[in-house]
Amino acid sequence: MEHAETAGNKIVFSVWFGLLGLTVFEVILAYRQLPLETMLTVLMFLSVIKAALIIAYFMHLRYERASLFVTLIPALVFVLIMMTVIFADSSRLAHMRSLVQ
Amino acid sequence: MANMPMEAQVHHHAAPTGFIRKYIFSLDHKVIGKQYYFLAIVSVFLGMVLSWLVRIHLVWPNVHIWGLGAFSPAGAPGGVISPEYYLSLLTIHGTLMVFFVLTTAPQAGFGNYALPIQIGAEDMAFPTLNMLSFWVTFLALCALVATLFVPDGPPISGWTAYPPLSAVGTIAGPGQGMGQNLWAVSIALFCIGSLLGALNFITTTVDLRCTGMTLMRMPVTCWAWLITAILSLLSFAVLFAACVLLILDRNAGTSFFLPSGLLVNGQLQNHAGGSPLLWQHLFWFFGHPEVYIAIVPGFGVISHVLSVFSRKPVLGYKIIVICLLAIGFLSFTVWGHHMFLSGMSPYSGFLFSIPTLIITIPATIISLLWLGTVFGGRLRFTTCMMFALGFVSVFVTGGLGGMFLAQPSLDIFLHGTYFVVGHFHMVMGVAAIFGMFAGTYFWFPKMFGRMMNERLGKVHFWITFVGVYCIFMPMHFIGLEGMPRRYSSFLNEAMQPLMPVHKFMTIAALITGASQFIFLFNLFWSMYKGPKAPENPWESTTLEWTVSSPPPFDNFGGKHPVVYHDAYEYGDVQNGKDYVMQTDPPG
Amino acid sequence: MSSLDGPVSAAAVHDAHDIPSWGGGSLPYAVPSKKLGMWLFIVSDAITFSAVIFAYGYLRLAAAAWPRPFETPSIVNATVMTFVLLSSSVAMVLAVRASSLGKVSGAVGWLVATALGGVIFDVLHIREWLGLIGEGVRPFHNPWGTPMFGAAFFTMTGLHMLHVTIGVVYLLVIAVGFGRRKFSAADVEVSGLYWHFVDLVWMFIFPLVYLLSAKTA
Amino acid sequence: MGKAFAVVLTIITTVSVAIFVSRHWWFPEAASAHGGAMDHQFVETFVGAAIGFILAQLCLAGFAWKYGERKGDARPIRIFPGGAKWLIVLALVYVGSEIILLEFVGQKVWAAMYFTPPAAGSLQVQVLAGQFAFYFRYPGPDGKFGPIHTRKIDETKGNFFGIDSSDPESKDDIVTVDLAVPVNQPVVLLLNSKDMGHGFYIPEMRIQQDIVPGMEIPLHFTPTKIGRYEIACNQLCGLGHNTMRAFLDVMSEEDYQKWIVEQASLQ
Repeated sequence: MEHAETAGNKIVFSVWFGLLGLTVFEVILAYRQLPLETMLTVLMFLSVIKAALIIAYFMHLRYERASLFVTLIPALVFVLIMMTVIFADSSRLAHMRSLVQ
Repeated sequence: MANMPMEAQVHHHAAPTGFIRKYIFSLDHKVIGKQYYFLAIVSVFLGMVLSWLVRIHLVWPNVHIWGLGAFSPAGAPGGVISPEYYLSLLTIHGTLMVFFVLTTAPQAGFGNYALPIQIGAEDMAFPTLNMLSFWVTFLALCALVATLFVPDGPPISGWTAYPPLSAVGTIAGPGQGMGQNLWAVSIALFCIGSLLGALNFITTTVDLRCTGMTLMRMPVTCWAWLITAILSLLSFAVLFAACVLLILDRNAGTSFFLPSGLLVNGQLQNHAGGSPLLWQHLFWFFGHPEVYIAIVPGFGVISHVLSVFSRKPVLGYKIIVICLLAIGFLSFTVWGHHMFLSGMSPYSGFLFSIPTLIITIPATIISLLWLGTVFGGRLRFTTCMMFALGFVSVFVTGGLGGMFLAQPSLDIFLHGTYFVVGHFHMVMGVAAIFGMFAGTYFWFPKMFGRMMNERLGKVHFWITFVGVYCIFMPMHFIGLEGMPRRYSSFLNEAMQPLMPVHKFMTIAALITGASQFIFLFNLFWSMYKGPKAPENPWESTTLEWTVSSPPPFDNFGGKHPVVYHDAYEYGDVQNGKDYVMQTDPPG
Repeated sequence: MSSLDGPVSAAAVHDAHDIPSWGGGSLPYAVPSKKLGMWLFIVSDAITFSAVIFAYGYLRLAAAAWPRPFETPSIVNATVMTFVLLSSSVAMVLAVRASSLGKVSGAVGWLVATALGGVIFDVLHIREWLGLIGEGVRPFHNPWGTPMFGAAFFTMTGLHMLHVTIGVVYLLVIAVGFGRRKFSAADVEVSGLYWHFVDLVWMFIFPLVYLLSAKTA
Repeated sequence: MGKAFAVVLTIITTVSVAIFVSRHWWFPEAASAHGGAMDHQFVETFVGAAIGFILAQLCLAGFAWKYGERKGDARPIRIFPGGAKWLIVLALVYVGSEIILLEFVGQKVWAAMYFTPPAAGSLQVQVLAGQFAFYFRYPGPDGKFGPIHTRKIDETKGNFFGIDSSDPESKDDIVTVDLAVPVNQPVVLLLNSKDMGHGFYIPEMRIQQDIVPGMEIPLHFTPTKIGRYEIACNQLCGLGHNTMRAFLDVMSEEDYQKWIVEQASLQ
């Protein structure tokens, strides 16, 4: 029942630096004159990486039995993917404006 | 075993002494299950009375209802229901039934009571959390009922509470002030209660199964409760967010659901930038899984009961489990079929209709497997079995209505008509309620240690079964005529010829509703006067029938049951028994 | 789901007699119930957050123009907040490890440090809120454009701040309880899960709310 | 008891089906170009559903009749021939064919109404829904609508549409309380709401669409029968929801021309 292995200092701090590094990179990126869509995609990509690092090492999921990961994460991801369907509308909404004050 | 001390502290809470800890703030899943059950009973009868008033107002708008005038001088002056009060009653009826009956009783009620015993656990994984989720739900119910007593009455925006009607406040109509706020708070609380309950159910099923109780040896009921819990966990979170945003829109001046330039009865609203569609998306993203949260526990109970009283194993146990999982999965992909005509992108409308029709495949398979289970059995027509058979009938009837509504092109005509009302009452309301009745007649001996009265039960069944067809079948017919729902009266002369049908449905509703008091009487009379129940009155195989009725505080009197058999070993007669208990030693 | 199944039956029935307590047949995930419970809570809470964030995305996408008012100072401030939160997460990791090794004082110390990080985060955040409110940002109005900017900002950051605050209280309770031997190492680990999750959510709020609304040039 | 159940269930089934088939309660007669196709698809679906309904209910009734346990009944139970296999096949075939037939073959109506743009030169009418009335606006000679200024809406001054009279595009617009269209000419409705979510439902035209505040939703159809039809609000919009109605007058071309001139003079 005791976890076979767990993150040692070396890993923990490298993850920490990794996260900080990514954050700084994001901030720098924010000041580049990129189109919003590109920026959004890149930032989200980086954030997902950060989230993955946190889940894997800080939240220790990497060292749990695979079945835990296999049941939790796909469920979450699936629901989130389904939720993105709503964006099909918001883009439409922009050019179906109706009332003027 | 790092977790040993914690396991201990979780599962070995001593039997409480003293009334409060025993019956009010009890940690015992059996007591909490009963508490949920009675909360649902109160809600369902209140909801039923409201539906009576609604039906009466539709066909006899001017009739004086004794006492109602005193109860709500504003809504029903002199006991005559006003149109706005009609909408209020409708809203509270819907909310009560969907949330506090269909979501509590089958899952949190029977689930809480039977799940731990059926999997051979001593209690739920988190007893305190369990108690908490009940009392939060109870608060939610109080908040909802309170709307009946606030000055400007309950909200009139229906159980779906579409903005702007629900978001702009009193100016939108009576009940949209305090009433709507209470409604939103109530639902938000309810979400919290359900979330806590859900994670408790999942953890319990995963971690606390007794030795030998593999997942594939669990009764179908446990599978149903597990899947329902997963659905609740994933969907109520969304509704909770939606409610928070609604509350903010109403009270903090945000505009998540409110576009710019709204002119509500003469007053320009200073909201801007939101969209009512957003609420509809968030609401139905929860709303469709909710439908299955209501019905899947019913699936479980019915599969279980049909097998017990046909003295046959469930036909295709594995397949039923797979179908339940498929339904759970698909239920997150179909919410858009509530929004075909909502102004949503018509392409997504078309896409949503595909999984909507696909989800009928597992449902159809399960229904056929029920028929296959009954086939060639030795049916014992107890009241419980009658309701199980009734469930199959009404579920098929209601389900087939879905074939029409699942198609956007037919929905263009049928959307928002009585056809829809008939459909979802049949498939979600009545079917789920039949599941609850079956569950009650089945587990009552275990819950209260006494048998219910079969004769009264049969009377109750026959009136209810015929009654629901008389109420909800005609709704399909008048739906075909294009009769819109949520109308407090019909000005359109084309609708006048249909009033007799409405009268018929109202009378049927009054009679059917009245017959529910037979059930209520039977319930409480048997609780005290019924004959003592043996350990295993139905000759069933699952763990709850291996212990005394009612079970001891820790369910198994300190013994650790060990399971050697599947849940449904019926039929082959050996040493006088045609069934094998799950705990019978092998060989 | 069937992945839950697997090892239970054979193994469990085999050692039916040397099951030390009412542990049930087995723990398919090999994690204690409380940990699984917290994981499930995190999943559903993540969905709640996502729903709010998606609502923000939905409205920003539909909006004609969305204000991008954050001057460099507030971006720096937010970056510092991110730094604080990440560091507190590391402290949390160390607290969990110390507790699992039975080093009570060490664990309590790191827990308090973590909570302190949370407090600093809250202080910085509230300071910034006050600043924005001073500039006239309200849930229903702001100087720069669509009123939804204020609404979305306060809702998302407010919801997150609420989680941080709850987390701080939770951690302190655990710290005291663990110091008094009331709570086990497992409880510390579970509280850690929650804290890391709060950190994780910020990893999305920070770019979506701040960086995408940073005033560039 | 089982036999009683069988009998009752059979009666319920026959009566329900009989009432449907008798068409005593049925759609109002279709009066629009796409109405026929929709009715046709309904009938197809109905046949499919009826088959499933009758088979399922009668099987249930039959089994309940046949397999009741008698006193001292020792007859062995019988497993369903072939186990679950054939039932699954049946379900897949039944529902599968429904899906292919209805979903993919039968979606022409939906596609025709929502995927394809309205025919060129179809009559444009703007609809403004509010608690609890519909107003209609014809573009007038210039064929253009001015914007809807909700701030300017003033029932007392008869400015139901929030028209800015200084706006050249709005000048010649014609606002009416009923909707009139010439027969057999495609119509595009531009649906707007000034306060709540409303519905726009004309059963005879086989059209329905929610009206969402903040959006202008187009809806096109072609009336084929001269007559007066009711427009109902079919989305709960508040207190007077059931009183919110207007009328659609489908007229012959010349009547329509007379009518529109008359309305223009009333502005």
